Amino acid sequence: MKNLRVIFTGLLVSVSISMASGQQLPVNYGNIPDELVAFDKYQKAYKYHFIEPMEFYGAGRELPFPTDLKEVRIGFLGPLEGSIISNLGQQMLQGSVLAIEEANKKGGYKGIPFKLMIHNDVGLWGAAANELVKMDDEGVWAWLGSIDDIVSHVAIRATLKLEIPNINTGDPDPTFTETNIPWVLRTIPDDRQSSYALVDKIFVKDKHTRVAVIRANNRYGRVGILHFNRTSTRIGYPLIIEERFMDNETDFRPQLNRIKKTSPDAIQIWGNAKESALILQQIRELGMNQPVYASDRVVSKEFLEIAGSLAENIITTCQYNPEANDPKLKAFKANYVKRFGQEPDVFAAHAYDGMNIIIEAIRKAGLNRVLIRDLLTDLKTFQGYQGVTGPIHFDGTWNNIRPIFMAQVKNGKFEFYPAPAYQKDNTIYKKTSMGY
Amino acid sequence: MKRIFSNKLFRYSLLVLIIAGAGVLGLSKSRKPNSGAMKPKKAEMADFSTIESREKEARPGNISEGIPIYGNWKTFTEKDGLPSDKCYAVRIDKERNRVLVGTHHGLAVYQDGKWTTYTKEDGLAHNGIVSIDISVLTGDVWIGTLGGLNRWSGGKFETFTQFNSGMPNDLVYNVFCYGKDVWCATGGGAGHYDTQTRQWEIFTEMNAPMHEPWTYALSAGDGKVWIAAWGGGVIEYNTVTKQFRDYVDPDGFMEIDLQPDDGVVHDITTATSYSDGILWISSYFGMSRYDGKNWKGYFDHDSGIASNFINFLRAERNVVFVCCDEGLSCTDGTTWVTYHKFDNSTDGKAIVKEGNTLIKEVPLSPSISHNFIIGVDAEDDVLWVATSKGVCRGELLN
Amino acid sequence: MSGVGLKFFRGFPAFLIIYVFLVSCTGKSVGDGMIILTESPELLRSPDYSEGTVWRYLPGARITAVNPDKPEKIIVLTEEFSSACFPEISYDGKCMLFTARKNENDSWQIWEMNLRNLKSRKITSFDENCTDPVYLPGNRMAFSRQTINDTVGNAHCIFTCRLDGSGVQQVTFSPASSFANTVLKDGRIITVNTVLNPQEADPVLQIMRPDGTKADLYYKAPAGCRLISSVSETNDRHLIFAERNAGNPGKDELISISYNRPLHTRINLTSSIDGDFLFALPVATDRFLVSYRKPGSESYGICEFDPSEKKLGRQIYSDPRYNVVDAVIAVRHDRPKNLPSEVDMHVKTGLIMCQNINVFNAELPRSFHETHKARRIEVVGVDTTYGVVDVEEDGSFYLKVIADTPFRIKTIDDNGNLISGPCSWLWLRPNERRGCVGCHEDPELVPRNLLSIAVTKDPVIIPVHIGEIKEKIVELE
Amino acid sequence: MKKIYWKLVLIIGVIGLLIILIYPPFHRWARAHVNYQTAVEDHPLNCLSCHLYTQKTGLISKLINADYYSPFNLALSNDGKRLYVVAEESNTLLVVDTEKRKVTNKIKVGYRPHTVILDKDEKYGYVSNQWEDNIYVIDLGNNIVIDTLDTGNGPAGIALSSDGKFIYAVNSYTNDISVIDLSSGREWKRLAAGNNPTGIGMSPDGRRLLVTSRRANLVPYGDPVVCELTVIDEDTKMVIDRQDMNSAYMLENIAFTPDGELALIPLIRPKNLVPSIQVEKGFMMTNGMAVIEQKPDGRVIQLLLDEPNEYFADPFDVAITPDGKRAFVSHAGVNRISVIDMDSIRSFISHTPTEMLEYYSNHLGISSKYLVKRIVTGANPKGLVLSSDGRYLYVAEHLEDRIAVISTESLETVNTIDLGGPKRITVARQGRRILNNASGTFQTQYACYTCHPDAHEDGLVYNMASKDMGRNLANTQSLRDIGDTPPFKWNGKNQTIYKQDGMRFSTVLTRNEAFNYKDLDALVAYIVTGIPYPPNLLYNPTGELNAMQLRGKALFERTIDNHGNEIPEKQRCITCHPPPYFTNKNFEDVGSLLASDDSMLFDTPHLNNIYASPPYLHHGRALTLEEIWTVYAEEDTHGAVNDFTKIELNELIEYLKSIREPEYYINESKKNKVLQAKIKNH
Repeated sequence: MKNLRVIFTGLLVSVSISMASGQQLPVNYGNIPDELVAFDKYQKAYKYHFIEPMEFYGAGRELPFPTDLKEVRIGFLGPLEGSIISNLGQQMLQGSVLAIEEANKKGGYKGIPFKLMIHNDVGLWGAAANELVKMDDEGVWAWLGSIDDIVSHVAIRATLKLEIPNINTGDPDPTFTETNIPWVLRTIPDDRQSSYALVDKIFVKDKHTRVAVIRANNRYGRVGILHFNRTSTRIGYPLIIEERFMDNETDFRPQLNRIKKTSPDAIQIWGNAKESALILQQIRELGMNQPVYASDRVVSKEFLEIAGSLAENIITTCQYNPEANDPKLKAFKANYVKRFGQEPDVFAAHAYDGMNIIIEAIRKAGLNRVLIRDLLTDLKTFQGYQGVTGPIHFDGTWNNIRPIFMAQVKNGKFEFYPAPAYQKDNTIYKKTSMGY
Repeated sequence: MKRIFSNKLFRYSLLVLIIAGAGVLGLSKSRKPNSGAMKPKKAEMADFSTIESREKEARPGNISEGIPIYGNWKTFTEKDGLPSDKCYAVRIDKERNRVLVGTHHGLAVYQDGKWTTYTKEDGLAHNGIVSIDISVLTGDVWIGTLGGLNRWSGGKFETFTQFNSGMPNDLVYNVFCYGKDVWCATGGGAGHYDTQTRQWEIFTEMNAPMHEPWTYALSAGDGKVWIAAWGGGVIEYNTVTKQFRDYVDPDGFMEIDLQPDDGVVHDITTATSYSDGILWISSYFGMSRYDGKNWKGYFDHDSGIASNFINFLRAERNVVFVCCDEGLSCTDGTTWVTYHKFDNSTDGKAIVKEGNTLIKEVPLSPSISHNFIIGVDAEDDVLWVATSKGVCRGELLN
Repeated sequence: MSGVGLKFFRGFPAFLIIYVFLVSCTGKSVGDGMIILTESPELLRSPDYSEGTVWRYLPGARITAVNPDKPEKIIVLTEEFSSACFPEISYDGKCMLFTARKNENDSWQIWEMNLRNLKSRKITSFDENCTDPVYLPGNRMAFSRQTINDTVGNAHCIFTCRLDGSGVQQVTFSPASSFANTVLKDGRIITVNTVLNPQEADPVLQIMRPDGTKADLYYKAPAGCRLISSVSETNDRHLIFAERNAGNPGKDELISISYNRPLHTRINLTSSIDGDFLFALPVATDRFLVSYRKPGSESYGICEFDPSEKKLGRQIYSDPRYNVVDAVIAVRHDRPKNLPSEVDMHVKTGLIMCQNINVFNAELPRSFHETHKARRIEVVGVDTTYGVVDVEEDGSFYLKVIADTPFRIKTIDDNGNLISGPCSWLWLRPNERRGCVGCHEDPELVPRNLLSIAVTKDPVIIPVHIGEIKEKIVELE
Repeated sequence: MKKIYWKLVLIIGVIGLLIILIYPPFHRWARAHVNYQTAVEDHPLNCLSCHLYTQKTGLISKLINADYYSPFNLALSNDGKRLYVVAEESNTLLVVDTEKRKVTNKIKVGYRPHTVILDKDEKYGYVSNQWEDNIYVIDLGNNIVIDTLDTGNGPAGIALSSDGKFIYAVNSYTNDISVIDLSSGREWKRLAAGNNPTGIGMSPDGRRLLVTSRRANLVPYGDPVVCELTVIDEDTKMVIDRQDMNSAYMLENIAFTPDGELALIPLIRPKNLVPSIQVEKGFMMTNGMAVIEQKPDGRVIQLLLDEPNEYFADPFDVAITPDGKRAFVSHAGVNRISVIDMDSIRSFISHTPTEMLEYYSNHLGISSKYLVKRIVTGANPKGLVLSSDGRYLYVAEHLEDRIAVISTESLETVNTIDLGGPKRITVARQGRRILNNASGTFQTQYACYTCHPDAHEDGLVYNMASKDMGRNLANTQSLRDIGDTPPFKWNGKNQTIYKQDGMRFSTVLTRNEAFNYKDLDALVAYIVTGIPYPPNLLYNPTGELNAMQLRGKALFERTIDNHGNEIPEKQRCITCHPPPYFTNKNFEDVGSLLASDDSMLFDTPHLNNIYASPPYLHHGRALTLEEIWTVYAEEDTHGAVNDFTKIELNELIEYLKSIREPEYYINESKKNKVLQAKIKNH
């Protein structure tokens, strides 16, 4: 008994000491709404990461610029062949190519043309890492990519080792920038933002309480729903069911039947455009008439084509407003259609912006990877950068946390509007019955 | 009796029992060839006391009971014959009286005061040498490169790649020899190569408790292997029972560490090292120490550690050498010696702290070659450090 | 060596028994073990290596059989012929091939005689002369036949045919005469070969497979010595033949070379014996029958000779009217190997590759090789060039040459200067594949084990002006 | 009476008529059958050729075959009185009294013993059992086996450490060397060796060991053939050097000169990169030895033992007299012992610049500088041992069941010791002699055995120059139980072994007179009945698969891919590779045809013991099983595998490695049938 008391006292003391030496929280990381900050209601964390940007303390700034280059190489990593999202990869490539071509028309880098070193990221067995090694061997100054979360993660570990600056324009996995790698930036807003907006829309604005989820059984689906689920749970609405489906699956009735049995009052789909559309079709076929929400990848022609009239009123998020009345965006769209005979999608637009940032950084910093990195990450040069997708607001992890957009299908077309600020609903918040 | 049997519940439970029984039997059966090698006698090879004693015997070291302080630093860069200033790894090959340095442009070997470089032309899988380990049994050098794994033995390089062998991926972040086994952390999962049966085993999210196959480093000891899995904390693999256990940050959030001593400080781990019964784990968010029972976290604001961004660490006896982006630290968990080079000078200092309390500062002239530390190895009275700008060698002062 | 000798005794029991116990021979038939001689009234003072006259065609010569132990009783086997010479005994010992003409004005043709009844039948019936027949396994024979055309000029080429005279095939195609043929135990034909174009060269021993493939130099006499006889093979893997020593006129000597290493094992067996030797027939490791003429004597007779002691034994037979120029023993003997043939008459070409035309020649100084690097070759025919071909970086070349066409190869440097050659005449049989280590390299050198660049590409067709050869492709298994 | 007579006449008449009626079609059928089987038209219609001698099991097989000893390696006691003979085929160690010239003891040892050595005090002998993965320790006093030491896979050469505390076992199948602590009897560690290592020899000063390799390092076709000579430091028991034996392979045993200055190793210099267009001028194989200077930076010199028109195939063992003056090399393929004058070697190499030595390593005439004599032996001389006084050389006449005793003074065989094997030579035994002897090849340049060492394969790829030179690479195939899996050759054009080894074979391979029908009968009988698979001790010793192999088996047999789609039947592994031989004996295109190959389908290869036959595919470019799919079947042309994770590919490969001899699967399927029948009956 005495022993127990000693231990307890010790514990108390140590907790108070650690509390005292714990950091103060200056701002919420990643636009996290105050009430969603982890454990915040109960206890200040011992350490808050991602507040201050990382510095790169390694050597390399002193390396002289090469003088004998025939081309200035920039890497590209994306799903181009053998992937279910190769159409997205193709758009991303085209956006990059357009930026490179425009830059070369303007004289490239001091008269030396930029050259895109294109690498396909879908191969067997962690091939992205090997592609990064190839880029290093090729001597790229920075690279852009990719979309798939696994690929991107594998690649940025290699980029850290190899010390090549990277801009990601297509992978909204929040953990991407939570790796503390001072070599990677992301210009596309992440799923954290999408989750907050969707949760706000579904539970707060549309006042649903019983929401079922069907998601892709890949990292895109898993991580997206992870944040969605955490957020909804925090405000008192744990998901009533979470079903998964495999890539290339076409029959979702078994999952949907199980969902049907739970009588949800709304359904959230998190997956690629094709599967999302098929799921929507089968939801309706099964006589389920609940409102359906989806993830950002449905903002595509493919989704609208497959889903047809069923797509009407589907709500999702979009990382930017493709219909914005912005001359820059309009010019980009026009040039893109002219060059590739196809409307740009979100991946093309973000890649175009991302590649332009890389080009500008190389032009300003010169041919030195560390100096390019320094410029990209200084939170000054590109903070507020106006691209065709909108402005850039990097947080401490160089994640673009600018506000995102809601998208809703109206008359067979997506209509976009800014996602409203997260609305704190005290009534809901107080009702929490979960362990948080 | 008849009624009992006609009872549905009974029948179902009986069925469940039978299935469960069969399952257990099947499991134990299928595990058999795994646990004991094919020949029962050969299982005796897995004598960990022997492996441990051999490992220790091979690296007796002179690291004194207290915290060693190293000085008289000598730096080697491209000017001295290194193929590249960017050094990823350093390993002392005591048996052959030489030092192996992995650089971005080849393997550099320091022997008799001279540097010799080995590259792809000599048989290396890739010029980017990321990790080096030496088998204490065979003396073979295992080299993890950006494009495959090499065994360097008797002057010849043998290459293992994801194409010609069962290796998970060609980007080898870390290689570790343990007895007859070679372990590597690659871009496609952890690989285990049994040099005797020639069998490769791969550990990824498919068969081990990690979400993705992002392994970054590993180490072994006492029959266990600890895999630093990027985003997955530390995966412990028991080589005898073939069971896994994972250690992740209990708070479950990337953006915070709720409690420093509740487990590994962050899920994004960069290295593990085991010595004297202590497992040391590094991350980009601080360092953890695990003695099998208790965890302890170390951050730059509460200890003498140079910084929270740790590339690598290596434990030798009771101390661990921590490769941070702002200097090299050495600690036994309470006392700290951190080496820091001054900007724009070759000089620097060693900062000695007890916990976070400064004890003294020892001026070093010259100092370590650079503060961005990537690799380290200690042997007897010397410490070799691989940095972003050359490799340096310090001599034991105390 | 005794081991090899023992083997010989085991191999020829029939001969031994018969030889020791003598076979009395009364009737008109040749018994086992009798020595069959070619006796010529004329002497071979200066052989004509191009046409074989007074060497392989001996006017007035006869073939006789003599019992070695009763040499006084001889049987003249070729009384019905005006001239006959150079008999060859079939493997079963029952028949004999020889060259002969019935009348003075006839051409020389090949005949076969049944030694039991001494009946002869004519095998060949050409307008041109034929001589030096030898049995080949598979009921075939090879012989030299006068051949006159633009390619070879007037030369004696080797032909083969069935023993009934059908299926005649020419197997040598260079402007050179081949005489004094012998089939070795390994199945190959060895001949005394004299190149006639561009000028007559010294005779050498040439070896080839019976289909004319892989023809190659086997032995070359030292300066001043000329081959004057066919070759006999001993049972301990030596070849014996006669050479005329120009430096010692009138001295004809017996030479032994090792089968295994013919170019460096020449031994003069008779240098210490006065007198001349025309021919040797090994009957045992330590016993030859030789045709020998004492100094001052008019004619050659048959003597025993001990090659290990280099001593003459007893004289077995001599006839002052005749010179014994050749001898065989009528006895069953081992058939040589029946070598398979890669020749396919449906194919029009053969292939030849060379590993490195600049192969390091040990006998030349290193500096020579550095200054004399050949880059291309010229393939030349009898009176025309077939084209110049660049060799690969590693010095290799690979040619597809119209079959049965003689050619020679010269190596040339970057500036078109001749480095070496031309080499001796080559020809490829249809579908023959041949390899050379280098050009004018040490003939005892084997190829290095490397993949020549040339053979990873298509062969260059020779003559180069032929762009394409349409032919059946033969796959060898 | 008359009636009976007429009846008899009638019956005989009817029978006669029947025979007359039946005989011609039967004869025609038999002729056609034999013509097909032999691919010739003049074969005597001898039914026994194929139907008697090729019986593998049963009474007939027992009657027509015999059990031989096949002496292989030797050891001799210091006093020269006891000769220890490894009798490879009878799994015994024979103890021979050299004075009485009699076998005095037969000690039963393990499966396929390879080497015997004695310790310094001659208290213990050690015998490596190549097909049992262990070493037997023999009490030489009592001639009994007292202990077993486990080794790696396929222990061949063995050597004791200089202090006698460790034994090195060269694991010929797993390419490593076990270092076994004799005090505990346990393996301490394993050192990587070359490819198919075999011989091991300790330098006279006891400081270094050399380990030979028989096969060349695996490289893509076109890269130089290099064999490894592994050098172990006795003090640290670590590999300190791996010397390149350029352009050579089949390094078997080792002998050091007594002063330790030179080491001799017999070897073959193959010409597999040269198109197989002729035998003349050493275009296929040359045979010789390595002379390795043991001083620091010593040279590795190779000298031929061949002569320009005669080759001395398959050199195996080497022994050097105690005075260091003479060396003896056994040439298993030509039944000869070469006697070499060592002083001539010393003087030649000391006076010749290294670059010239390199040149002479391809020179057929150079042997005249040091060759003293060739001594004729009985069939297939293998192991050699010299008496400690150097007066006698003992030769294991492997296929003669006899030991030859050669006087080193007279260089003559002075005695032979009959080991007591069967006196008659069976047809299969005769076939084995033919396969091992080079007399079937022009100028005895090589035997079947040369490219098929141990009747397996030599791991090289040859350019068979079929249509053209530089075309049609052929990876040598193993002969192990090859008779079960017709047709033969990669393109399956030979329906029988009879055809395979017949006329066309002589035209392009031996370039010598084709085998006569008697020899062919014998050769076929041996190939069909006498070449078993070694047990798959490394991957599947018991038949029970481990978890990984079981998962691999499921992948091998799967019909549904990872995406849930049905795999077309042709794309399933099991379709073309069904047990027991793991071939359906059909033809297939797996996309492995090279631009330099003539268009053809491939005879689906059997997969029994496939682990032991790298490289893979007809062109041998897949150096490992992995490369079959990772490099040479990118488009799923060789089975559906592109949905595999790397883990799954590894599992498939582990299963492939577990595939063992066909009998196991035949018995298994029999057992299963019995089991199924039982279930049915119930």
